[in-house]
Amino acid sequence: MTDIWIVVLSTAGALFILLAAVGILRMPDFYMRVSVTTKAATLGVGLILVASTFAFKDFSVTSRVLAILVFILLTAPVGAHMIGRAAYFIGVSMWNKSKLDDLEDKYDKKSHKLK
Amino acid sequence: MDSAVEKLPILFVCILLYIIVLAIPSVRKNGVRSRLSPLIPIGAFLFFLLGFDGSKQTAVLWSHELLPTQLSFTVDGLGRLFALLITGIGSLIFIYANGYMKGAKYTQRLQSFLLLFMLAMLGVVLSDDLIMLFIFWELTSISSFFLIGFKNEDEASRKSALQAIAITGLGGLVMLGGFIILGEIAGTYSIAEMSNPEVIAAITSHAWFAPMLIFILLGAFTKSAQFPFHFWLPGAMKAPTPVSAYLHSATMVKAGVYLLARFSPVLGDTLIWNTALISFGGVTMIYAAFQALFRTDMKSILAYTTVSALGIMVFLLGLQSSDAIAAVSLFILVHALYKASFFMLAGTIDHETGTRDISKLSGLKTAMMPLFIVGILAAWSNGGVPPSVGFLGKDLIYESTLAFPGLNYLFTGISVLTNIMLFAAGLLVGWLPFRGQKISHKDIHLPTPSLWVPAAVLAVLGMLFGLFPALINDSLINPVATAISGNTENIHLKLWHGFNTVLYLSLLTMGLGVLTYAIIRPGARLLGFIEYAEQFGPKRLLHAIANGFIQSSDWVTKTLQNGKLRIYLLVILGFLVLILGYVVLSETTFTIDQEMLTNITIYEGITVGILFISVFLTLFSGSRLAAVAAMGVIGYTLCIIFVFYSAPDLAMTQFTIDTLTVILFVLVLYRLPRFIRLDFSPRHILDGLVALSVGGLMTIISLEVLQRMPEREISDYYALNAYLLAKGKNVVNVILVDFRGADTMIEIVVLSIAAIGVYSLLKLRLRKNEKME
Amino acid sequence: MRSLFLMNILLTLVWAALTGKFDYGNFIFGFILSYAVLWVITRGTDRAKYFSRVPKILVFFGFFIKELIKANIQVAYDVITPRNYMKPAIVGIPLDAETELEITLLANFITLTPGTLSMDVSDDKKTIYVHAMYVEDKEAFIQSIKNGFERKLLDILR
Amino acid sequence: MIAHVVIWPILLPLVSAIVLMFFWNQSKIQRYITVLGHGITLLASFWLAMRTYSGDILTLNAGSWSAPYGIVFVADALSGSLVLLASLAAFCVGLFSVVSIGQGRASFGYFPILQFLLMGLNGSFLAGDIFNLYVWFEVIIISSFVLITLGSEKAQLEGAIKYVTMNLLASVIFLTGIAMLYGLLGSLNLADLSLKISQSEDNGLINTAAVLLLVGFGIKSAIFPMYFWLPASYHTPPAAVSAIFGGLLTKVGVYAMIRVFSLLFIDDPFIRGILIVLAVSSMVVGAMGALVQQNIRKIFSFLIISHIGFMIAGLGMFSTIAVIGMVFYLFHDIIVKTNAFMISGLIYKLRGSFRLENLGGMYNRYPYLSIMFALALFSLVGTPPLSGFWPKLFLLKASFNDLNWWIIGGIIAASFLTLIAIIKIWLAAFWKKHPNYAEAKKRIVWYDLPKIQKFTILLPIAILTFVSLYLGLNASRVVEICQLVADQITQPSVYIDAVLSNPVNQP
Amino acid sequence: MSTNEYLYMIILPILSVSILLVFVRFIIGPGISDRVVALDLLITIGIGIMSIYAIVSDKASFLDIAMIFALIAFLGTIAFSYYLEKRQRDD
Amino acid sequence: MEILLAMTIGLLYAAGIFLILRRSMVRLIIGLILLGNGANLLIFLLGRISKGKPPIIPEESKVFLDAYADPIPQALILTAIVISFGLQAYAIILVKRAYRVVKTDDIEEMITTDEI
Amino acid sequence: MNTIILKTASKYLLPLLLLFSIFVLLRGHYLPGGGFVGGLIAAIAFVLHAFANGLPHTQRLMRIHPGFLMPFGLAISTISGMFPMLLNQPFMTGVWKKDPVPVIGSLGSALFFDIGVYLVVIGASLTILFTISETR
Ligand code: NA
Ligand code: NA
Repeated sequence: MTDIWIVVLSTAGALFILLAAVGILRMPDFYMRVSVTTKAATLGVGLILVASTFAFKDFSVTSRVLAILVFILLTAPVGAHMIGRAAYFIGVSMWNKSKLDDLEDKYDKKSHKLK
Repeated sequence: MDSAVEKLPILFVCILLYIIVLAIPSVRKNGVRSRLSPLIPIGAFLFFLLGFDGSKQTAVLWSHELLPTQLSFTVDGLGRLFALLITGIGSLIFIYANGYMKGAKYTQRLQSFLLLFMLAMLGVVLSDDLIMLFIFWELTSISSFFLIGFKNEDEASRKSALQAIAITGLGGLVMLGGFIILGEIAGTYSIAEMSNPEVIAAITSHAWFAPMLIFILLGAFTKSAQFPFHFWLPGAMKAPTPVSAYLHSATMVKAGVYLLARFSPVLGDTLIWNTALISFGGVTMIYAAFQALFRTDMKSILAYTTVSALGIMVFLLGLQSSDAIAAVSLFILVHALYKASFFMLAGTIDHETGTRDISKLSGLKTAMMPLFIVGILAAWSNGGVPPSVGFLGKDLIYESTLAFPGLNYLFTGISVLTNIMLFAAGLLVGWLPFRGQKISHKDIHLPTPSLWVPAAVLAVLGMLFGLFPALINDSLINPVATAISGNTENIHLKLWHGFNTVLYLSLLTMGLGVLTYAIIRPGARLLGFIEYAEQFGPKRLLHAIANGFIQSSDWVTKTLQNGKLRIYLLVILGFLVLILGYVVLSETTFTIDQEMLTNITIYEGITVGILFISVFLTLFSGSRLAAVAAMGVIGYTLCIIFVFYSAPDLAMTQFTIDTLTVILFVLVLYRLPRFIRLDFSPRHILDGLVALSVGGLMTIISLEVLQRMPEREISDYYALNAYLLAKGKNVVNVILVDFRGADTMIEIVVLSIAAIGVYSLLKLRLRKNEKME
Repeated sequence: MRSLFLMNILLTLVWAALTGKFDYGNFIFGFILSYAVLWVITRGTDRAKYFSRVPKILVFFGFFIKELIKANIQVAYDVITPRNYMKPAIVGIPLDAETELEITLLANFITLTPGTLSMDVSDDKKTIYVHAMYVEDKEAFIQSIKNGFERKLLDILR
Repeated sequence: MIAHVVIWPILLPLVSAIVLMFFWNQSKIQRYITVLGHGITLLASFWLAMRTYSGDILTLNAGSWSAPYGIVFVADALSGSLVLLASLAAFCVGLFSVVSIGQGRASFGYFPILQFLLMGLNGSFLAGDIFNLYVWFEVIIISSFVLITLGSEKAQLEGAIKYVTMNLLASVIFLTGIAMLYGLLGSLNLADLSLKISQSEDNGLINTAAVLLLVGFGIKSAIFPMYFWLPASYHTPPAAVSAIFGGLLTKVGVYAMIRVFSLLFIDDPFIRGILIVLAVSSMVVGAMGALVQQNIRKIFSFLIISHIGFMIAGLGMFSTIAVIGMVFYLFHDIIVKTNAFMISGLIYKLRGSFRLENLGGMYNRYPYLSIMFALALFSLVGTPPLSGFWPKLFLLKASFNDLNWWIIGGIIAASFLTLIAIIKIWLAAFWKKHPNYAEAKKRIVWYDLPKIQKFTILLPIAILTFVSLYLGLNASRVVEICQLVADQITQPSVYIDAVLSNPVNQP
Repeated sequence: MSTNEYLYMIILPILSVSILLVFVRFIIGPGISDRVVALDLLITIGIGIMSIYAIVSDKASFLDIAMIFALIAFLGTIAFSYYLEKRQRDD
Repeated sequence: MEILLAMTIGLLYAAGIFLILRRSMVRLIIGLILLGNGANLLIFLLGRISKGKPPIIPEESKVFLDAYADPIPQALILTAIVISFGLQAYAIILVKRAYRVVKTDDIEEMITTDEI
Repeated sequence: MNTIILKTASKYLLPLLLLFSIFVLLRGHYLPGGGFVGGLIAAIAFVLHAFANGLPHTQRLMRIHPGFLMPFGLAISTISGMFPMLLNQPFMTGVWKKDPVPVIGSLGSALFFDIGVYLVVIGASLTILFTISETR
């Protein structure tokens, strides 16, 4: 029973990670790469971590895994947000088929204040 | 009661104390300390005169089992004669100097250096131990350096002092090498013990005898201003006259002669010895005498005649016959007497008239009658005219050259020629300035007695000893000859030997000397001629060598220390590759036993592959950020390797540190310029070769090490005791905080220092006056 | 409300200590037990909000996971198939969320969902700019966010 | 009985440094603490040295773990002497710094780092474990990095780039050597390694470790052809800093070479041959460099290189006599080089320049100071009977016994060139008239100093001059110590027994 | 096939391949921001690998490394963003 | 695997050396860091590697029950890493400061202190 | 940086990470971790905070200059190393409290030593990073 959980979770996790990896290669612009990868990978790693709790079935391990999960869930989106924002500042352009950009000209060039 | 030789240290300490007394600052010029200073050499003179009789006294006063040297003195005839000359002439010089330096600045300084010099000279001539002798020898060089450069703000003085110390210093060091070889061969550093025939045999038959002898001779020749090292001596005339009189008549320059005389029983009468001494002495005596004739500066003339006289002494020591030894024994004394008077005379004239140029001086006779008499007496002795002691000396010289088997005509010929020129030179100094028209030196009058009496004393002594040779025959000269030859000598000095070849030669010398004097007209023209000729002389050659050496040093230094870090690193790494490669190729065998190794799995392969690619990215990326990021990836892959291979603590730390380093880089890069473009150039090939060689060698040696069975004794101890004794289960951490906690203690110190360094590098701004502290 | 939560945790710990079993099963059981006890003893006061919130949180997580999987599949399809169906855009969405915590949580949940990325929040905290991969219609997209994550989140937090 | 004294010369500077760090900005209090700290360290070091002179080898097993399992600190006569000399030199430099280092540097860590540097030096001398030695080396280099750049002047930074790079390279190479030794022998304790090497037949691989350590230590000790960092940087920091650098930093490299090679590799003829070739080249090339320099501190810098050659030659020959000469020279060199750089600093204070062409007039203006300087400088030359002379004597004797002409020639040539270089300084700085005194006067701070400060700055120079006179004039005592050192290091078994047989109470 | 073998033979290779793919993005960039995202993803996958490795080797301590990885990767991303923004603003 | 790691070590040394021979200070520092990594890996490899056996005593026992990786190289590397971090941080800042003061990143323009 | 997302996150991350760092520090003797890594995590916590809220804000929060943590840490480590010398034991000898303490396990000088390491690491890394951030 435990083994099945491990296999299922880790397989799903690995596939999500693979998805992220393919995504980062294939997506045509930076923002979409971020969009795809951060979450897919986060999900994938989360699943694998959960798989490990099944493998150890140990209080301290499980609590550590929980800590890692919380931490990843807390930081991964912030990181993605930060790098996406920074990329926008340095002028990383969007894919040419992009529909619209509400951010255009909203940043103050000097202070980086956002209207 | 102790023998006199054992009291020598007391004498030395007294002199030293007085040096210190003189060196203590004084407000008054020519204070009482200065005026009392002649008492020191006078006391010492009396000590040597009365305390010793010319027989050999030896005493070991202090020794230490671990030092190759001991404090031991020998006073024999040779040493005593020199000690008497040093202190005797020293006494007169000190009296003279008191008059000469009256009202001048730094008199006490001069006197303390003179005393120091005297002390050193006494040490040289009295030491029995080679090393002790060398110590005093160097002290003479150093103190004479200070004396020659006494007028330190005068550039010529400084140059002369440099020249003197360069030549005598080099000679001294080479001589030290010789001494050590000699001491080691002989098994003793005591000169007295070396005169044992067995020891002599051991020395002369040793394979290193020749180089040893050459080393020692070089020391002696440089000190005694033998051709081609002679030129420092005329240069040294920049010193105040009392100094010249002292250094160049009786003392320093004769140290070399003393040394040769001292070693004559041990090293003498060997082929090298004889050849070297005769040829160098011979060339020196005739070359310097010739040079003397062209000079107009009295001190310059005297300097060259001194060189020539030293050549004669060396030459005679090379002959090694009884007569020659007798001649040199006497000539040491003779020369000291007249040369010191000459120098003092020249100094006094300079002091009173303001010039020493003989082409400008004339008619001083009336104003300075006593001095004129001194001049005549000194020239008399110098010329070897009977009944002066100089005559006795010259007689012996001719006798010894005539008796030399085989080359007697040649040797006699050059001796005669030398003496003719010296005769003329003596007249140029002792006679020429006094006669003729009195010229426009106003207010020339006889100076205070201290400026002429000392010279007169010596000149008169020269005459006295000539008339009554018995005064010195047994008490001085015979013991000297005995010491030089190593056998008991029996010399009978007498004025009249009857009509023989020697007498005719003497007469010839005098006649031709007078003739030469008559022909020579000192002046700018002759001086110009000789100075032109000197361009082809050894001085020029040695200068060229020295300059060449300096230039090559310059080249070597600039080539090696060229400021280019890359070259520095290449040299260091090249050196490493060379020796490491040599060791690996010649001393190890390269085999790989697969049994000892583990196999590669896919994910390891991928990890390493990523690492490799990242390395290349770091190497060749044009973007700094990319290079830094790639560097980060290298760290992360290492981290993965640590994870695979059971090092969780390492992985954590590596990962953290690697990231922090990248962050640091990123924060800093932001202020740095972009990479210089990495165009391909030949230097990359060289750099790449060196880099790959080092890398390749590292790979090879690490694989070789892996072929050995690992030693796990200490690890096993840690593993066993980590919990039992150190109460921890993470063995790595237990090692860090307990087994090897000291390392960690130091490591946090390193970290703190680094942080302070970063802080001060970025924050500290110096005020202007703090820039250089 | 906060003190109630703390009380809940405390009681859970007491339970664990009493039973002497420090494992998850026991913890969860202890939590549910003490939750129930607290629910009983505080019924009728205005504190009862706490008790409706816990189920809401569970619902929200369910919603989030649903969104996550849905979006992942959409993206996965796009990634795996050769053609690109994306219609990316950066859309400014007016915010009802006010506090920093609210805005941050919203932004994070948006980002955590594949295909969307919170780019920035305007300085007056009135607008959040979101990069999205599939924007057929701007208004529809804005509404999906507002009715989806934002509403549910604010529901819990307020 | 536990020899706590072994660790005091390390702990006292550490404690001083920590205290100093608490008084970060209070430069006045820092100055008092500096003198006090260095003074106490000096006393402890003296006590330690005296105990080692009885012939005992003192050991302290840190953490009570017996060797080879724990880190052991070992004080034999060599270590004891070097700790004493290092503490003495640091004390003098500390005194010198108290006046000569201004508010700016003092408020940015100068004094604590000086203490850390001393700690590193003493630690290196006492380390009985090769990795521990490596760590101490790192303390030394990071302290020296900070000291050499403190102030961030252009020249300092330019020099530091080279200094830092080459020293870090040396560290890496050193570490590589350690890796080899551990990989082959599974130990880090020097005594244990020595035993294991003597039992091992893997000479080729052990020699690769030897070569790596040779290069690693060679860079640190600035021997040919690895010295380039030294003349590029030693003249750039404040004089006090170059004094402690000049006196001690390269000597630690030499010490490490002596310690490690005498225990591990000295029996190998190839290694010894290389040592001798490098030694002679260093002597000559260094002296040639000194001959052409115009900056006093650069002259001294090149002389360091030259004189390191003397010591390495002693190591290459490794007879008892040679070791006596080498160790004596090491003692002498620490004192005179420290003093020489302090003197150059004082000359700067008095005359406003380090360059020969801008100096002059010292002899007539400060005759008694000049005499003291002359004594110090002639000691450096090795004029007999001053301190530099005796070791050369022993080295010459040893090279005759080895029938090695190259060393004899090298010693003579280097000594001569040293003499000329020093004379050059003497002529230019002391005898010559100052070329432009009115202009230089603006840079001279000396006249504004209160008397007590003048005294404080002169005192360390006087102390070191006195010590070098003592070394020269009481050579017999020094040679006795050197003989003791030579006996101890030419027979590693003594050291090994002392370290490995030390009974320790396990906790 | 046991669970461990499955993880070892199937999951680890999948993750390794993913790493390779991401690494390609890391190399080709094109922008620094792409590299940063790639790096972040590399580390995230590293966490996954370590978790699997922890299961396979039955050593929970590798999870601790994963924890540190998660923490640090975030900091790296923030630092790069900080740098990029600051550079852009100061230019 | 050892062969691969040995080659990695060689590559790290070679790359480090190649980089410290460049004219750019930034490359120089990166080179030094790579050299440090190489040395650490060398210690690790020469201490012999073993897979999946961290030197941590199992919770339930007081001593190791089966094989464990040699902890000494790990401890050494840890110390070396930390020390290198301090030195590298310092070196990076030095480069920054040198660039500000000397106004160049080119090492070959920094030759004034070597001039006579 | 001017983003409330990061600011808010950092507000919650700071205490979390500090707690975590102490956890890592205390368990080092038994499991991977220890003073060094613990210290680095704590430092990172503050650095993150500084990135988000600006350095002055973080420095106000810390009250003392991080540099002063170094002498404190060094002092603690040194004292824990020297303490055994009072009992006439060699430097750095482990001194242990008889009975184990919950969470930490055996309480001994090694732990204080590690705490010193922890403080020094925080102090040093923060000094380095803060100095760079505030200097142009
Ligand atoms: Na450590
Ligand atoms: Na640890």
